[in-house]
Amino acid sequence: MAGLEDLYKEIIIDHYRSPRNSGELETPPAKHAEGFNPLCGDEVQVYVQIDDGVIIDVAIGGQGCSISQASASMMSAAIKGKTLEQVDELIVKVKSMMGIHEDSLEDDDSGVLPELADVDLDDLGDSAALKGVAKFPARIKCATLGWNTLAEALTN
Amino acid sequence: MAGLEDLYKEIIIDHYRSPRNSGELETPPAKHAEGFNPLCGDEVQVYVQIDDGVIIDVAIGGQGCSISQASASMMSAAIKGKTLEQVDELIVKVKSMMGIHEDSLEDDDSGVLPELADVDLDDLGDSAALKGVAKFPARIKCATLGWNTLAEALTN
Amino acid sequence: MNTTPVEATTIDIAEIKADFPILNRPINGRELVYLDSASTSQKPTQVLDAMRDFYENTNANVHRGAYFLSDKASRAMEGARKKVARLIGARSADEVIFTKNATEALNLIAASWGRANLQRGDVVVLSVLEHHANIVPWHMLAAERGIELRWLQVGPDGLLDLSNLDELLEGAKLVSVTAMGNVTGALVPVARIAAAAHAAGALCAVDACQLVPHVATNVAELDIDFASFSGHKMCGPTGIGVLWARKEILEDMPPFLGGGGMIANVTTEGFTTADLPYKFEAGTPPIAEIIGLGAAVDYLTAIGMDNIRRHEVELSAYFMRAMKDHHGDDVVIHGPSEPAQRGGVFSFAYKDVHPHDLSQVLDEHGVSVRAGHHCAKPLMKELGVGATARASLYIYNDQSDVDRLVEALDEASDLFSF
Amino acid sequence: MNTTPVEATTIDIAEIKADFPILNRPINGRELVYLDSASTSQKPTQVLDAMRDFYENTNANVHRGAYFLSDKASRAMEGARKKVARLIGARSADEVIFTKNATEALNLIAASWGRANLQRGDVVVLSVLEHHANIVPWHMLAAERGIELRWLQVGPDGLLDLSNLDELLEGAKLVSVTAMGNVTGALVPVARIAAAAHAAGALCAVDACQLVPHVATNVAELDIDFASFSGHKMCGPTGIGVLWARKEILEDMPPFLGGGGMIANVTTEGFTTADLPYKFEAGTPPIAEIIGLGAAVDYLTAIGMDNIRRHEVELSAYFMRAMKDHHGDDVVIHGPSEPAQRGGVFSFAYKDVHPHDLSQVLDEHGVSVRAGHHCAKPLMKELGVGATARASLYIYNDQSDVDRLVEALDEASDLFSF
Ligand SMILES: Cc1ncc(COP(=O)(O)O)c(C=O)c1O
Ligand SMILES: Cc1ncc(COP(=O)(O)O)c(C=O)c1O
Repeated sequence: MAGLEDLYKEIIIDHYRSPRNSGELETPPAKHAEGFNPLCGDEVQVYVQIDDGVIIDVAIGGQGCSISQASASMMSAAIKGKTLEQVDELIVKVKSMMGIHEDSLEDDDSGVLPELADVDLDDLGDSAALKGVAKFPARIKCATLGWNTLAEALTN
Repeated sequence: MAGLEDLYKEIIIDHYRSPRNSGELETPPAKHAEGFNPLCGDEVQVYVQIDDGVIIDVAIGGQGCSISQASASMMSAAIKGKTLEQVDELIVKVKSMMGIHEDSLEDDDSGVLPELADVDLDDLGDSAALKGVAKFPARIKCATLGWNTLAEALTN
Repeated sequence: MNTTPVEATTIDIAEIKADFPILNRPINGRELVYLDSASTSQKPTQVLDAMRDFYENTNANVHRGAYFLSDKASRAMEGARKKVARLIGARSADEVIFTKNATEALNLIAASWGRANLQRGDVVVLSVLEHHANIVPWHMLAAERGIELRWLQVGPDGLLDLSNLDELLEGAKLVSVTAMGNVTGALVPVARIAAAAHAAGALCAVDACQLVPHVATNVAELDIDFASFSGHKMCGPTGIGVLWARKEILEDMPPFLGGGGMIANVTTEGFTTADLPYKFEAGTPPIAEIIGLGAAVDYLTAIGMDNIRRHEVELSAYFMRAMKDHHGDDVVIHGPSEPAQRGGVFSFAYKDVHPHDLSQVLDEHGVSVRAGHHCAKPLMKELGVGATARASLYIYNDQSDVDRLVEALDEASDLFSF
Repeated sequence: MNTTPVEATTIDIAEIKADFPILNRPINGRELVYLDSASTSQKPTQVLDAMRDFYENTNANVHRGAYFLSDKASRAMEGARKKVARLIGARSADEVIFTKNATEALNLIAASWGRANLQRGDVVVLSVLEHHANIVPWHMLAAERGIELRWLQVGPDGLLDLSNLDELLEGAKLVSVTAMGNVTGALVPVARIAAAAHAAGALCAVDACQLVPHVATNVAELDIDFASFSGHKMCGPTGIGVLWARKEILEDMPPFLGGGGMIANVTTEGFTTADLPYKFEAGTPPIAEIIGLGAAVDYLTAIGMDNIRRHEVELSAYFMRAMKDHHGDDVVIHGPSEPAQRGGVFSFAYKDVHPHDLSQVLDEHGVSVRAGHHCAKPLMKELGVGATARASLYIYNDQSDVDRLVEALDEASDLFSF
C-alpha cells in the first residue's frame, strides 16, 4: 500500500488551505454547476465565464476534504484562459491519470489496482500532483468531483 | 428418523382410498369452510350441520395427499353426533397429539422434535392412528388441515 | 478465476460433485441425491470460501468509508457486479441492480416502472407458465391501478402458444414472461416475444430465474428490456437477486425503496436520488452475498455455460428414456418431450400416488424431490392437477442420480399398493 | 447454545476478541482496530460456522418441500425466528418478519401500513436524529399522498427535545423515531414517546438498528407498535433485517411484495394472502442469513445483553476521558456528555482536519473510523457540519483500541500542520 506522502503532497495541502479563484460569478452570464459526492458529503461549486470558446473567468466554492477542495482549486487554475477543446482534453487526461475508463467491464479487481495509463501530464499544472490519488481508490471520487462538476457546468 | 410405517399405517391408506362422509351439505343450514395448505396445495372442504349444539351431519371433500385427506375423513367420523364442547376438546387433543402448542416461543428445535404431550387418545377414533405423523414435522400441517378447517367452519 | 470462458469439450461431473460438500451427506443412510435445484441449488466450496474469506478478512460496510477495509469491500462488491454484467451480456455494470431475490426484482419492475408508466386500462401480457413472483406483483398493481392482465396459454407439448401473441399485444405496454418454466422446464422463445412486443410498442421483461443458471444468456442478443434472477439457484448464496434493465429505462424509473445509499441529498423537505445502480439499492446491501454470487459466476464460467447446457440436455434425454424404459405408462412427465426444447425440470405423476406422498417415500431413499404447486397455481389448473412431484437437474447430477430416482419409485409402488 | 441468559458479572473481552478472526488481521502492518460497528459489526466464528454448517449439511429451500433437508431447513429458519422473538420480547414468532435489512423493514411500514392508513394531510412525526432509512420512505409517501411530516428537534447536549411533543402529535397518525442516534449515540426515551403517541391516538414505530445490538430490548415493556433492525449490526450476516410489529397491526396491513410463499391462493384473476409472518415474506427468504442471525442472537444472549451494555457504558466513559485528557479542546465530541445517556457512538471533530482526511490518516495506523454524513444529512445540518469522523464501539473493543485511536490522532496533527 502506498504511503500517505503520495496523497498529502505539500502542494495539495497548500491549495486546500488557500484555494485559488475562490468565490462566485454572476449567472448568467457565467455558467454554474453544483457537485455532490453523496458518499462523503463533499460539495463543489463551479462558475465559468466563457467568451468566444475561451474560459475567461472561473470561480469555485464548496466544502469537503483536502483532496476534493484542493483538486477544485487546481482545476480552476488549470482551465483559466484555455479553450473549450483544451478543457475537454484536460478532463480526459485527469480521468485517465486516475485510472478511470468509463463503463469498462474489464478488470474487476478485488483489490488489484488498475494499470495506470502512461499519461502526459503537461498542461495539468499543479493537478499533476494528484497522480498519487490513483493509489487510494476511495479518494478518486474526491479528486474528480471538481472536474465532473466543471463538465456539468459546461453542458448547462 | 422414524420409518414410513409410522406414517402410512394401513388404516390411513384406507381412509385415503375410501373417505368417509364424502360429499356436500346444503348451506345454509349447514356451515361450511374451505381450507388450503398453501405450502403443498392440499385442499379440504368441511360442511357441518348443527342442531341444538350437536353435530348431526358432516360432509367433507377436497384433494391432496394421503395424510390430509385421510385425516379429514377420520375427523368426519370422529365428530358426528358429538356436542360442540366435545368437538372443541377433540381439536385440542389432536393438536397436542401433534405436539402443537400454539404460539409457544420455547424449544426452537433446529432438528430436535418437540416432546409429545402424553395425550389420552380416547374419543379420537381412527384419528389416533395419526400419532405417528408427529415424527414427520413436515406432514403435521397435512394432518391438521381438516381439523383447522372444521374449527373455521364452526366459527363461520 | 478465469474471466474468458475456456470451453472444454467435456466436463467431469465426478469432479464437480466433489466441489459440493452436501452431496456426500447421507440421508436416511443413503448418499443424498439432490433433485431440487429448480427450487434452490447447492453451493460449491469455492463460493462458501469466498464468503468466509470476505467475513474473516475484509468485512466492512461499503461505499461510505475511506478506510482500507471499507474500500476493499466496496471494490469487491463492484467487481462482482461486473462479473454478473459480463455473464448476461449487459453493456454496463450500472445496469445490474442487486435485490434480495428474483421476487424483489420483479416487484421492483411492477412498483417502480409499473406505477410510473401504467394507467387504468393499460395492458400487461403474462403467460400461464409464470411463477407467482411474476403474477402477484401484477395483480397487486391491477388492484391499485386497474390495469388489465392478459394471458398467453400453453399449447400442445407444453410449449407456449404464441398464435395469438400479436392480438394479445394490441395496446399492451409490457409483456412479462418466464424464459423457462419452473414446473415443466418449457423453454420460451424470448427473443421472438421481445421482437413482437417492440413491434407493438411494448417493452419485454423476462423472468430469467431458470435460464441464467442453466443456459448462456445474453440480454443484448435477446433484445429484451428487463431480466430478473436469483443467486441461490445458480450456485450462489441465499439473500441475493438481480434486476437487469436497459440504462435508459432505469434512469427514467422512480426509486423503489428509500434510505441510505440511494440518495444524492436529503433534507427535512425532500430528497434527490443517487446515480445508477445505487438509486435502486437502499440500505446496506447484501455484501457478502454479492461477493458469493460473484464467486458463483466465476464457478459457472470456468465450467462454461455451454458445457452446462449440453450436460443438462444429455442428462434430460437420459432421464426421460430411463423413466419410460422402467416405468412405462405409470409415469407421466408434463411438458415438452424434446430435450432441446426444455430445461432439466421434470414434473411427473406416478400412478395415483399423491406427489406429496411420493416425495416422502423418495426421501426415505435419500432422493430429494419437491412436491406441490411450485408457486405456479395457474399452470397447475391448466394441467388439471393440484400438485406435481418435480425432479430438477443441475451440473452436479449424473446418470446414477437418475437411476436412484427410478429405483426408488418402485418402493412407492409397493407402499401404496395395499 | 444457552437460551436462558446466564449473566456473568464481568465479561472477558480478550476471550470475545478471539471469536472474531478479522481482529487479528494486520492493516498497514498494525493489528486492526475496528471502530465502525455502528455501520456494520464484525462476525464471530460461531455465526460463520452456523451458516457454513447450514450450507454444507442442510441447504434446501424452505416450506415447500416434504423431504428431509427442506423440512430441516424450514425448522432451522423457524427456530431462528423464535430466537429473535425472544430476544426482543415479542409475544409470538408470527410477529417477526424477515426483511433484507432494516431499510426494507422501514419501507415496508411506509408502503404497506402507510398507504393503507394515511391520507392527504395526515401527519407523521419524525426526528432530526433519523437515519435516511427512516426519512426517505416518508418523503416518498409524502410525494405520493400529500402527508405532512413534522420534526422533533435536538436540544442541548444532543438529546431529543420533547418539549413540544404533544403539540407535534396533534392530529398525528404515527411517530417514527430512532431509539439511539447513529451519529451521536443519543438515547431516545422511546417508552415516553410511545405513551404520548398512544395518548394522542397515534402509533409508534421505532428504528431499533442501534438499540437491539447494544441494549436489552423489550418491545412489550416499551409498549411500541413497530421495531426495525438489521442483522449485520448485531454480529449477524449481511442480507437480513427484521420488522417486528404487533400482530393486530400486521394482520390488518396489506401485503408489501408479492410472489411465492406469501399467498394462500393464486389464479389468473387474483390472489389471497398467507397467514403471518409469511404474508410479508415474498420469494425465497435469506435462509442462511436467518440462520446466521439466529446464531448471532445465541452469541449475544450467551454474553448477556446487560453485560454488553455495561461494558459499552464503561468503555464510553473511558473514551471520553481519554480524548479529553490527551487532546483537550482539540477534540470536540458531538452529542450527550453522559455515558448513561448514549451508546458508544462518537462523532467528533479534531482541530480543523476534515473528517475524510482524518479517517484516511487513522487508517494508515490500522484504526478504522468512518467519515461522512452517516446517512443523517438533516442532523448534519443541525450540527452545522458537512461530515463528521465517527468511532463506534462494540463488545470486541477494549481500552487498548481507544488508546490506539488517541495516539493516531497525534499523527494527523503532524501531517496537517505544515
Ligand atoms: C439508526 C439506523 N437506522 C437505519 C439504518 C439502516 O440499516 P441498513 O443499512 O442495515 O438497512 C442504520 C444503519 O445504517 C442505522 O444506524
Ligand atoms: C421461474 C421462477 N421465477 C421466480 C422465482 C422466484 O425466485 P426467488 O424465490 O428466488 O425470488 C422462481 C424460483 O422460485 C422461479 O423458478
